Amino acid sequence: MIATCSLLQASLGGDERVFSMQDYEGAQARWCSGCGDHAVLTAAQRLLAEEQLKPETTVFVSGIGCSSRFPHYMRTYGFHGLHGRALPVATGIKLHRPDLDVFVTMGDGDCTSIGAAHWIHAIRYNMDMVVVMLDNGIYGLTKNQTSPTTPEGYPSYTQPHGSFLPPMNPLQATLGVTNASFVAQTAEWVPQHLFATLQAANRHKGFSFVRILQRCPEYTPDLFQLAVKKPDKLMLIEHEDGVLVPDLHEIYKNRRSHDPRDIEIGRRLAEQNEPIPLGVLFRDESRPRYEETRRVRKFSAEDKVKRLNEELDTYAV
Amino acid sequence: MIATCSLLQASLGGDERVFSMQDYEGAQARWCSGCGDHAVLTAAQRLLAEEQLKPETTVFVSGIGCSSRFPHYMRTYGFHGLHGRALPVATGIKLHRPDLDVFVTMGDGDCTSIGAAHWIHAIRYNMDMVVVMLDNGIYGLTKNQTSPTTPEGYPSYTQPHGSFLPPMNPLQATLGVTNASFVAQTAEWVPQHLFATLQAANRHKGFSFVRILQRCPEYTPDLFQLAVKKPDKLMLIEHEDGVLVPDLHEIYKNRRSHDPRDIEIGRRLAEQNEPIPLGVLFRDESRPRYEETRRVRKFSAEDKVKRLNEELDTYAV
Amino acid sequence: MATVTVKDTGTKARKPPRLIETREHTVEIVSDPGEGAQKCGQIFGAVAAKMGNGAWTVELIPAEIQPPPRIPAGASGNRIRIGSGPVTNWGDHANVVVAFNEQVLLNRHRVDGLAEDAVVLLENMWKEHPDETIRKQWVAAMKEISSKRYRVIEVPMDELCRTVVEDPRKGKNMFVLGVLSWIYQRDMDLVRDQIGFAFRTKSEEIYEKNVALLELGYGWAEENLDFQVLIAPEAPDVPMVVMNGNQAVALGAAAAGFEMTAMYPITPATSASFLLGEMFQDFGGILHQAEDEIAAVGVAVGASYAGKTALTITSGPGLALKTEFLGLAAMTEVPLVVVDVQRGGPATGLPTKVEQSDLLASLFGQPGDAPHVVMAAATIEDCFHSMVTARRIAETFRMLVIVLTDANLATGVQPFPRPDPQLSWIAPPIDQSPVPPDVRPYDWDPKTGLSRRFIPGQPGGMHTVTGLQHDENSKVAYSSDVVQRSSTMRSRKLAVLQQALTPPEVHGDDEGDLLVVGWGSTKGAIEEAVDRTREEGLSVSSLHLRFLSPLEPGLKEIFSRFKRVMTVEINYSDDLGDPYITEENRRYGQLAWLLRAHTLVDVDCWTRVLGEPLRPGSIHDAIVGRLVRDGKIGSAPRRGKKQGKGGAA
Amino acid sequence: MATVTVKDTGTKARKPPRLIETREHTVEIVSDPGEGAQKCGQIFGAVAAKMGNGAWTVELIPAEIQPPPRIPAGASGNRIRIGSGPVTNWGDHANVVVAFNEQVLLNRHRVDGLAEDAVVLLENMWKEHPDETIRKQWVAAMKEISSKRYRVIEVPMDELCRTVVEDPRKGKNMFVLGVLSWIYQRDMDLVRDQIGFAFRTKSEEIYEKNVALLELGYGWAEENLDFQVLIAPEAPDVPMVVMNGNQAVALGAAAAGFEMTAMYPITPATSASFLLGEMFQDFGGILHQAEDEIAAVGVAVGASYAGKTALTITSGPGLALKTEFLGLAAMTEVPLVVVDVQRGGPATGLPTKVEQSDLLASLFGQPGDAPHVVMAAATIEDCFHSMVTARRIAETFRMLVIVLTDANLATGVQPFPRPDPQLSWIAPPIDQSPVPPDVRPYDWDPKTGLSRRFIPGQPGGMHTVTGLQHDENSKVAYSSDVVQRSSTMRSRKLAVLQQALTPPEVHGDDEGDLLVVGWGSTKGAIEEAVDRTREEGLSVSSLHLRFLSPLEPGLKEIFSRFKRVMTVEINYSDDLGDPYITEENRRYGQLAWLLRAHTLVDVDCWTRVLGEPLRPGSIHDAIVGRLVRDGKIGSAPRRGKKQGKGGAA
Ligand SMILES: Cc1ncc(C[n+]2csc(CCOP(=O)(O)OP(=O)(O)O)c2C)c(N)n1
Ligand SMILES: Cc1ncc(C[n+]2csc(CCOP(=O)(O)OP(=O)(O)O)c2C)c(N)n1
Ligand code: SF4
Ligand code: SF4
Ligand SMILES: [Mg+2]
Ligand SMILES: [Mg+2]
Repeated sequence: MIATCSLLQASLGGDERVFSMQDYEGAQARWCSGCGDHAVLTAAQRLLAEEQLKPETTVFVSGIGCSSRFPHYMRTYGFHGLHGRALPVATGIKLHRPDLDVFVTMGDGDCTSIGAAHWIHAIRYNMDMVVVMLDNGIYGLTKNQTSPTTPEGYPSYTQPHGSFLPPMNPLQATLGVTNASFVAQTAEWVPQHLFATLQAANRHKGFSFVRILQRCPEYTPDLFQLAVKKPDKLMLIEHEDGVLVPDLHEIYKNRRSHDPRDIEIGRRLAEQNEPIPLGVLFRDESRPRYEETRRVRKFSAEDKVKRLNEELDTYAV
Repeated sequence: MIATCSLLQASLGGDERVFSMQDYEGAQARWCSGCGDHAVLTAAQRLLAEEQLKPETTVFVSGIGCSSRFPHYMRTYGFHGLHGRALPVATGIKLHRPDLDVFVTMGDGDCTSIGAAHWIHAIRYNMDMVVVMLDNGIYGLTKNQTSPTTPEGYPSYTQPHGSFLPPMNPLQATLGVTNASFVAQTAEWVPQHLFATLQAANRHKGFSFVRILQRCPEYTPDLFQLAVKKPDKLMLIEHEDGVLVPDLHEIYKNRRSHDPRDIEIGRRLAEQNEPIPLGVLFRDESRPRYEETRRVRKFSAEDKVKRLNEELDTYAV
Repeated sequence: MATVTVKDTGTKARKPPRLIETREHTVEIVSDPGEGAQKCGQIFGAVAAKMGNGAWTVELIPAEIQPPPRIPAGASGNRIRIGSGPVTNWGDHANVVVAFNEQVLLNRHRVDGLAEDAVVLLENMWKEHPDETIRKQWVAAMKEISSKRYRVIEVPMDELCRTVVEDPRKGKNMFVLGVLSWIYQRDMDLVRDQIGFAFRTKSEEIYEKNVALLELGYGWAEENLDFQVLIAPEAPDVPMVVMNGNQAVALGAAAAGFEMTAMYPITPATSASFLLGEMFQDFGGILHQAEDEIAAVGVAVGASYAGKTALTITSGPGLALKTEFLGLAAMTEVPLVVVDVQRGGPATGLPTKVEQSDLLASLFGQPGDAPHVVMAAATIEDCFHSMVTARRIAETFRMLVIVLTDANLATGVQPFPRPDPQLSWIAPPIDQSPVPPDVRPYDWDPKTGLSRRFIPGQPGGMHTVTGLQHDENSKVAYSSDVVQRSSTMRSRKLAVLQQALTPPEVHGDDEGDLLVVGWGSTKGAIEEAVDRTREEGLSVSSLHLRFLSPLEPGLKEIFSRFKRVMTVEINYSDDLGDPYITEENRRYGQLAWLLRAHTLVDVDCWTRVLGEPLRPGSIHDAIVGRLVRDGKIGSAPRRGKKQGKGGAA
Repeated sequence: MATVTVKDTGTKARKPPRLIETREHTVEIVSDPGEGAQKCGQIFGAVAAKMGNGAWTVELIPAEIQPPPRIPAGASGNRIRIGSGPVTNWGDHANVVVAFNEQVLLNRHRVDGLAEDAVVLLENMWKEHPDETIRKQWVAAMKEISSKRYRVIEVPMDELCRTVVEDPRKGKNMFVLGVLSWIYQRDMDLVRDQIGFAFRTKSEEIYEKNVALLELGYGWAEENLDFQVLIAPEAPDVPMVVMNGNQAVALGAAAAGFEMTAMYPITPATSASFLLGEMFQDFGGILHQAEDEIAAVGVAVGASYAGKTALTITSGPGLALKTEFLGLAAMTEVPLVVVDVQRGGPATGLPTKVEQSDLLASLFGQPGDAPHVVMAAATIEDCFHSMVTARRIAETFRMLVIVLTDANLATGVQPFPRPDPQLSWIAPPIDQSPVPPDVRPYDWDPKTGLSRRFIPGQPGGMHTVTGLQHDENSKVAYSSDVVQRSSTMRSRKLAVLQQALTPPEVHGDDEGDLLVVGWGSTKGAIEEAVDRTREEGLSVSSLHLRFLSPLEPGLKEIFSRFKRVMTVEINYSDDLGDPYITEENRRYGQLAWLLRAHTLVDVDCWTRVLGEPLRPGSIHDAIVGRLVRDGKIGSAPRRGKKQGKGGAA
């Protein structure tokens, strides 16, 4: 069923397995054709192959939404849980099993609306995981309701006369939370940039938050139409310590260099809408990571029983 | 029981009532002696008297915590609801009844931990209400557990070896949310500043978020000890469009002027710990307010039945 | 299976078609998603209603999100059951099915959706398709369905539609509508009107194309088909409306005078909010999409506290999140109405499919003792009127009222008598008069538990409501007498309401061998099944409950007149015959559980979770099975096929 | 009331004190918060346990948070019931009460906490206090309590303590400890040791001062009191430990091998986490304080999914918030243990007070069908062992297990046989071996519903768990057969567990007039009440349930041997005799409801919500009342006073 022979064989001897992108392919993706999620899936599979992450020690965690179907389409371990609750589950996994590589995929509603409290606090915990938010500016799976990132005035079924509020800026919100350590933005229609950003996120030790601008041809077909067509609507934010894809220079003329250690500039960039900044806005690997500050020594069962008896002695009559 | 005669009488004729601070006094406050909440209560009562807010059109909403007992101690309407959920209730009240003056009191855990999602979104809604967070850096009512604002390394019963994380900065987090319109900080042990800040918050049209540094002699007795003793540990952030209390100049020598329209400086100030900034960090009255964008025309019952019949006609067979 | 390849012979001289006269017939139209079978079905259903037929239209929703083309799991469309008189449920099997490819047909075949002798109108472009795989699939499919006696008629939909439109994927549905219009002798003016309404936001040109396709289909049918169906409408003598259950909830909410609905999107509840969102613009109401379900109920509680009773609408996972606030509403006696459009559970479960599995969670989900009302709508019409009743109870009793509907009602479409909105249903403007000095916020009348509510704005009424235990003055109070007394008062309100309810009416004889008890959307199917068994001479009746908390009076007495009582529900229960299940470890259907505790009668249950509504035929078989087991009828069970392939051993 | 003003006469030549020999006695020590009555009571209780007495210590928690001094609602302290043999509950009335002022004494008097003939040792500084108001309050209080025959002995606590400490508010408690030590003939070395332990983090000087105060009190008592109490300990023959229920949960969790506890603070559950937080440092575990209860259970589910079964601990409002995740745990079959330390509800309710009102919410709170286990600890010892059982069941059955305790157990302190932690209780290191190619993630054994769980890290086992309906491969599946089959398999596990349980044992005769059924912390009080009625010659037995889902076997059979079955619970039910309540609208106690549905026996209930544990005397009276109503005994009810003043009419 799920196991492939090559994986099993290899795991028996020393680990000399080499994984190709195909080794990470799970069920056939069932997103609409033209949906930006497909590109993210490919990028993730490419990343895993490039980094040779073992399928069995990699876990994709998600909530509920189109984007949250992601784990099903990977051939790793996966947890497709509750709407808005991917991050607590991922926190539990990583805290109990720091040996695992944890990836979290969320939708914009999943992350910033119902999941907002967990998002804010997961940023604080700063555990080493790659957290991508697939931002199509709408509720996709439930078919067209306003999300916090829906542009003001953009209609949906719940707000047919247009969204009542200016859209939340998830980058700025993340930057506002103490202990943020990696904040980046990319777009699924620029696959090289997407890949490079995911790679940087994965290599960063800490909570790597990546907002991926994602097309939803079903419900927000015109949201990124201009940005897709006109490269000058985007601006590459470049740095050696961030993302740098010289191959893109040909097409994308708007560029600026930005040292991601500078949070003030990062915040200014996060505010910028025209052109849309793509790249790493902020990065600081010195922030404490919760799975490290909470790393525990392992004890044998014998040890535990011994200590338990000592503890019980203090309650002895 | 609750109604006093003077109030009732007055309401019968035109409204010529004059309210004194005592008119706003509810049940006897039951906080520990030395608790900073007492000072906030006094300031609120003074504010209401100064602004002559009618007791019957004023509502204090809270969650659960020491600080959330607040409404009981006011003689206005009050809603003492669920832990972390003051803001949705306040949103419902204000949205349905924009005529009411709504005040929300929350604890640091109430607001930034269990209530975080509502907090973030209430900032977005930017409804006209005064929202104070009584920040004692600890869970008071449940007797000494770490809160998101507990300083790193500060012990509690749940983290006896000290808090594992750097404290969240609620000002910065608020400033990170699109549509924030008023962000201020004050300290309950500087009553004039406290009052002036609440007054500015109340006069601001929009979601006025005030973090009040609050002493809890029971569980965080040393948290603000230095700041209370040494005026130079504080810095007054002054502006005509913010808070300006010349009377304090005698004691508080650390001052700087700051135009609260400048969010970048506001953010820089929010980051500052030594000295602690007190004043309005950011204010922008031009942000859209949800109770306004959603204000509805009122229809008579006859009108409604008529329209309902028209609507039903479109489903007629 | 007989396959008929109809060729257009060019000559009109044919035998007149055979006329099938019947009281009811069921049609299914299935295609890949995006091919418009749904639109075709909706128009067909609406026309049926307008012509005075009874009708029940349900969406056939693909099991897969975003399925690729031509797979059984992608079958998307409608089932329309038409009758001379009222149609109360989706029925058993389709008599006529129109399939846009043989794979979606397979889906309907596999779920046992088609009658043994169904007529299948099948797009024939795949049979000789250039792609060999497709041709093979066709052959395999024909083989698979040959186990049934379907009459398969191949229809050159693609070929003919190309004469009108470039991309027949966007036109076949109107062609099919034409074919069906001929078969069922529809009033073509009405059909054209309905097309106009369906495409009212589109250009004139599109309308014309669609009508051309309609007529093309009609003409093809006239020339090629050898049967027509006559379902003589018994036009009801009252004005009717036609809509689905979510629309009825929305219209009912507006009619009930709700002015605030706070919600968070969740399938299958969301669409009720869509309509409210639009309508409220014209009614002075607000639809607030909150950041999550907790906030949604919190906003509703806040609004209710400060003014008119508010509403929140959700489904299972959302109900779970609202649990804490429901307890608060009960404790503070803030009136509140919650609609739970049930779907399959637990957890995310089956978001688009029907289940009746939230009953116990609605009744008992709140930690602590939180007395409140639970009602269930049994029909689409009920969805409307429940809203009016719910608000009235919520305000009269200062109480939480949960109204249960489900995916079957939410998406089913049916004509029903047009409600006549009353001025008295609409809440009067908010009372802002001063509170008399001697009135306390919880002046519980010891006989009824009722007390007068007052709200912000009323001079002299200032007090703080609290979720802590409190006394008549709304003061926090922990003493034993206050706790016991206030708990009694909150419970007393339910006791009083219970005594105001009238006993439910038995459908069928007042006594007999078996009483089938149901609640919610299964009413139509249960009563149809019971009627069939009664026609077969069996001694069976049924009872349908609208109030689950408090329960309607007289149940025990009614039950006592039957030898056996059994609930039929769409939720999980262990089967009686299951070899691993004993009387001691059996888990019962949710209503059965409730009724056992309430009446101490050994109420049995037959329940299934199949991700689809129960069919009257399956219920019929379950009834017969129960009677056989009880020895009431011969041991040769007159069973049909079980609904759903699986089923517990 | 007899008031004795004892004066220190200076002469030691007195009659030897009267020695009261008894098998049990109850002492209360009450003061304003912050005056240390609690510490005094705790030490006194611990010494009793160490001397081999049975003991039950409960905290008396003020009804007000931060009450001002000298008000009845501020009464804070401990009640210690000491016995020769085991003491299983807090009893009825205190025999000796030490009060630091007359107002806190009033509290105990008003809640009917004191025996008719209780000895009251009362601080006398208020009697002649300079403040006139206080003097008047004193007089009024004396008048109020004169309705009882208390023997009030005035004690110059303040005056004497001033000879040792400057602020007697910080010393009276040790003085009182000395007085009690003399009365109850405590081993003074043990008392001094226990003081040393209690103040182990404080300076030597403080210890010395405390011991000086202790001896001062002892000496005063010796010179002034005319009675002593002898409760001969029947030292148990096994090693004992003494702790409260939350400590037992924490130690049990460590013994059970849990390595991850995720929680959010909530009274009265939090203190279990405090201990775990400290202990885990030495056990390789993590206590994670999450941002809210939803995150807490989410973290626990994540950790469980990826490794060893995790734990989350909460109380009612927190349980409400966890509802959705509990459904997910059931659906995904991720093992999980939830401890719910019940408090008064609904909503915020009575955060520090006991109730048993979360039973139905625990059982049925989850929308959809989410079969899982619910157990209840009946004793503090049970709190420990339940954790071991819960983990084992959770892992064996891949199931959610909810363990119910309550505020009574959580804060009650009692000696019990020292558990002997077993290696086998501790989970072995996580299995990371490759998954055999033919094993599927949900390879349900049709007989048991069980399937082998595998976790990240195991090669070849990669799959995605989902909260949607899914098949054996963990693939999303909506077809009827999968939905019905997978639902059956999840339910089957409970059926199997049920058959593995042993029937509960009847306390008392196997048959008779009345069987009292209880669950949770009421066990001791119920059995004591039953024993009393049996001594009075009545035909009463009791049964205590530890499993609520599935229910233990044999209940119906056991019930059939009694003429009447009645539950006794600390939750709300409508009273049978209430004039507004009929058989039809009566709301039953939560266990009663469950048992009625399960056994179809007309199970009655006597329940109260008083914000305090039930007293054996009140239960006794309820039993007698029930027998009178049933005509089993004469109509002159042998009733004492009702517990709690209020109570439904
Ligand atoms: C508790 C709960 N509330 C609501 C839903 C319904 N729901 C499922 S996905 C979703 C939002 C999807 O939008 P988003 O998170 O932006 O993801 P997308 O589908 O756009 O990728 C909602 C509201 C649910 N499954 N559970
Ligand atoms: C759902 C829920 N979870 C937990 C609690 C317990 N609780 C009550 S107040 C509180 C935190 C109090 O801290 P804070 O919000 O900082 O307010 P403070 O008491 O310090 O003013 C907690 C955890 C609760 N009442 N409800
Ligand atoms: S609805 Fe939008 S987000 Fe969802 S799969 Fe389709 S295109 Fe993608
Ligand atoms: S515990 Fe702290 S916050 Fe609470 S009342 Fe006492 S001093 Fe104030
Ligand atoms: Mg989205
Ligand atoms: Mg606090």
